[in-house]
Amino acid sequence: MEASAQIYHNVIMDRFRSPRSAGRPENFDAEAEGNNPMCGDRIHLYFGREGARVSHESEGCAIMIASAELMADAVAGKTPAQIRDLRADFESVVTTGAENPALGDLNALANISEYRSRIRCATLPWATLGLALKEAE
Amino acid sequence: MEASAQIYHNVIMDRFRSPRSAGRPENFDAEAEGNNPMCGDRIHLYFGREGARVSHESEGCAIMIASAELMADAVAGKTPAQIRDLRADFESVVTTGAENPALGDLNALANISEYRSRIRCATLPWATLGLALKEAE
Amino acid sequence: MSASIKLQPFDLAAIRRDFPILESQVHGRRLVFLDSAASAQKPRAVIDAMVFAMEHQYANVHRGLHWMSERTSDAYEAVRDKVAKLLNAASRDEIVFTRNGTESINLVAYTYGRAILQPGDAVVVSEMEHHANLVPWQMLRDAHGVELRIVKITDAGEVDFNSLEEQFADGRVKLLAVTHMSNVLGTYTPVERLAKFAHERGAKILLDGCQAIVHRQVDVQAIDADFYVFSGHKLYGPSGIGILYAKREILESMPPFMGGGDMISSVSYERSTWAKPPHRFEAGTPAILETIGLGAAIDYVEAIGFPAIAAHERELTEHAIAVLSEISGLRILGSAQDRGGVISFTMEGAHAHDIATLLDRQGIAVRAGHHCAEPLMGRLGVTATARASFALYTTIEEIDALAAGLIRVKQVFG
Amino acid sequence: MSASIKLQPFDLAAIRRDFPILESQVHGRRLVFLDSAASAQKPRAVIDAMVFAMEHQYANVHRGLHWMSERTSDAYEAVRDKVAKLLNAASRDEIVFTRNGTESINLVAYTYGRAILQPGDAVVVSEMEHHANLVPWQMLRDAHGVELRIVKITDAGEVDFNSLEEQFADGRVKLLAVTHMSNVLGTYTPVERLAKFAHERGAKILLDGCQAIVHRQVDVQAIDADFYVFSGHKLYGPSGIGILYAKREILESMPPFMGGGDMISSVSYERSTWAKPPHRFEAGTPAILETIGLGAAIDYVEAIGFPAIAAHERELTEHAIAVLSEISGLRILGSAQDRGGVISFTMEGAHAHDIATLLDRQGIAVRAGHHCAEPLMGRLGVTATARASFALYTTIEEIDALAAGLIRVKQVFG
Ligand SMILES: Cc1ncc(COP(=O)(O)O)c(C=O)c1O
Ligand SMILES: Cc1ncc(COP(=O)(O)O)c(C=O)c1O
Repeated sequence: MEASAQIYHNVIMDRFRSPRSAGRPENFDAEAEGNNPMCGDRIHLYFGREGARVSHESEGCAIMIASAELMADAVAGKTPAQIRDLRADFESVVTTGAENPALGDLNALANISEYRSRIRCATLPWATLGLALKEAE
Repeated sequence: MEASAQIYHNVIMDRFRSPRSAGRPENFDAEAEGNNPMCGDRIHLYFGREGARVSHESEGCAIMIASAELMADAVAGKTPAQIRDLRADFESVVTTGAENPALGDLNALANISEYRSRIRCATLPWATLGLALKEAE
Repeated sequence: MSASIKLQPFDLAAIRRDFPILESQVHGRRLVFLDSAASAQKPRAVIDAMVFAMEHQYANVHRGLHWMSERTSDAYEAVRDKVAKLLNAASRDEIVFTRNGTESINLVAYTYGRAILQPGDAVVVSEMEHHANLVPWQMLRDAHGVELRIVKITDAGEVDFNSLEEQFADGRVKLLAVTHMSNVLGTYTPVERLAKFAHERGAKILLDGCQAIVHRQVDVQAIDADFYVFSGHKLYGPSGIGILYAKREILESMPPFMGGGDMISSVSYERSTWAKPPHRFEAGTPAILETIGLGAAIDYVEAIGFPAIAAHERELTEHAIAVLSEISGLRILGSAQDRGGVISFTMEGAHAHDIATLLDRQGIAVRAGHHCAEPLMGRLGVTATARASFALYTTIEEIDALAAGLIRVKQVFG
Repeated sequence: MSASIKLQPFDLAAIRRDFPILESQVHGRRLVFLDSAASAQKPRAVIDAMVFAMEHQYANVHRGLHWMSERTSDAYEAVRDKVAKLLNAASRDEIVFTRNGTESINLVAYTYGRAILQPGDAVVVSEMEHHANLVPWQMLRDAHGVELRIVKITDAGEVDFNSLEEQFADGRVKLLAVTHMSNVLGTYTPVERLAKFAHERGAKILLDGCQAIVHRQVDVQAIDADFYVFSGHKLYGPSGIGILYAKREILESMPPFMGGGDMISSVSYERSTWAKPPHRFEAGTPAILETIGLGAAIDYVEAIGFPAIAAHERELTEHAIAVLSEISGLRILGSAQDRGGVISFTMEGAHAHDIATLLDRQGIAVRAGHHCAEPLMGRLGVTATARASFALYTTIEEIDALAAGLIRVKQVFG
């Protein structure tokens, strides 16, 4: 299983098994719903403006849930403009497979680039965050 | 051109060039119209009960016109039942290519069997005669 | 190519050699292809027939008087006879060539649906239909005011005849459109009984045979099917060719679907008249090469024989159910009495997509998702399943490889 | 297969070697294939691409997560990019895969025609349309109350702009559907001018490019075409695959044509939502192998280059007109200023069918009949014509063989 380890990286399995940002927070400024009709992945995302706190209620595959988790870590404390840049950088990592040293743990998802149809699993939380950011404006 | 001679037999070219049964007769008992929409072949056929006389006004290819001519010869003096049998025998000659000694000159059209899409040219006059016979009943 | 078909003994090793792609490596492992229900691989005979046409005998059909066109038309039309024989249709004129099973059903919905069915009539489909046998009827409902009703399935995944009685109770049902084999649960439906049921109540029956045709002998006259549809690409033929069978008098009552060359009798600006069936429904240049390829596929399958294919696949299916049932946390969906080699399952803690990706790393191809049957997913209380499906070239070893692969998935997700 | 295309010099002998079928004998003579306008022969590159897919890389597209499906989807979707580039479309999402040009036009008539055009609106077609661009509009007229108008052609076989003005005079015309090249007369229509004409009067324009795409570079943005359709099989690709190009905002406004898998966003019994274009219009398993074959055909044609192809075909056409004009009693139909390598003719005393059969005995394949353009036959005052058509592999010697063959026909029918 060495090959699969490249995709189901420890970081991913760890965050999938023990999510830290899951659940509905008491306070939030915006929320958004995302889903992938092709597979039934579903995420409900909550955004708190102060400190850019993200939490999520997710139902779906390990890639999607881990991606939501890693996203929550990565955007914490960032401005909306920075988050948008991060999203673009992340999407380039998962579509090209080329890691970006500036992205830290998000690079754990780089190898999903081999699976064109799974890239949407990794980007769904980011697309949903995009919606929430618009709502929060 | 030996090969083509098998299809554009002298008998056929002769009857195409100098039709003997063409034109509208003064008296007739039934008439019918046939056409092949795929190529525009068109025949108007007149049938006189007495002596089973057939004449035709035709516009179309050599095969169709020669077939109308040879048919007029072949059915002359026959009963409707005999004509129907003749038609079946003729259709079997032009679809199988096997000559039938009983059919005389009609065998000149046997080689059209090689050209599935031209068989309809040879059988159109016979199908039209079938309509006229029904009308004459 | 071969006029007379000689039955071969079922020699699995030889059969596998007929399919070049089965030699492939994926991620450094021998390919284990368990996704034939989505589309089957192609035997050498199909590839050769298409190559032969392209190299030696090709021109447009029907419209030409020259040798290449006549010979290509012969080869093309010969396949209509083969399909008629495969289905035991009463006449070759009951066979319409389409692109795929989906188009076949849409053709019926657009022509029979709009010209013969009347607003207020009802169409019944089952809870286990592929979208191809649901969405065209929804579109008909929305455009034409025909009611769409859903017959329930039991927890085993079989048609619920009590529910069927209810749906038919008011006498407004004019068409029962139902699958002959579910692409999710593997269920075969009791088609003779369904046809009788529909006919006794004044309704016609359309059978979606996309899955069933691959695995068992189908006799449309014995079933008394009014419509039967399937796709060539699942029957080891090329993509781009599908079949609509319909009884002659029904086809004759139907207006054309698409307009263009070859489907007309004559054309003037004011008015065009239509060719007789089946040509009425075949506008434009057809899928000539694909039809010829389908002919070769039918010859291939018939040479092996459905009894042998069915016996082999039964063995595979029983073995698969046995070994998969031993994996704890794995749940097989559906348990119909009469079922074929399509097995959908879920695994505790692992999403279907993750299962498919982890199996793929081991060279094992399975499908994951809703399998174009979203409403059925809802009925089963899942959002997606993984699905392994078997073909005549599948081996017991491949099923064991699947089981071993799933145990590794459990280790990652355990 | 090749990402970057390198232009080759136009080496006719080498090109002919690329087409295996051109080696064939018919009735003991070397095949002279002058029926490419009906369907073109296939180069080795197309055959190889299809065989490669069937032997090494095949599975259903879009729906799979496994290697074979991902790679097949990549190969399939790459062809959308190739077609977009071929047509210079603004976006790959403007390219819809269909079975053939006929289906492309029917798709527009069923969706745009029924959802956007309103009863009382008018559609204009020309007197020289193929049935594929006439019958769908007649069916729309009869089903939906849209008026169908016919724009005249001149005796030379060109669109008559006076007649066009008249047809548009009352401002009710919403769509001009016209051929880009006549399959009978060889006429190219002035598409930029026609598009400007239509747009200035508030109408859209649909171009039937089935013939034109084979012979010259098409730029849908430069033309400002709203819809452009063609068939793969005439462009040296396989049968079973056609193209509909439409501007993005138009495609987005159109409801789906057929329902089924792959064209939906989500499905429930009450209501389904549609995928975005182009997938909205591609229901069910597409013609995967044929699309891949079309991609190879496009690469092949682009490697030779349209300037070289057009120059070669111009030479052929000029030569053909010169030598055929010398045969007494032979009449060439149409004399448009801008014309391509499709030549229809009649001969005094010999019916087109007899001409075709006699030429066939000499190994020469031409077409005879109404060429799916019955109303045009009426306009020309004939019931049928013989037609010779040229491709990039046609030689001057083949045209001389045709002329010699026709002289023999005259001897038989003289
Ligand atoms: C001008 C024109 N339009 C449409 C068509 C129809 O093409 P197809 O039969 O491939 O749909 C043809 C070819 O027959 C044609 O020449
Ligand atoms: C039961 C069933 N019906 C219909 C279809 C649609 O077949 P196609 O995509 O070939 O039109 C499929 C296959 O996907 C199927 O499994």
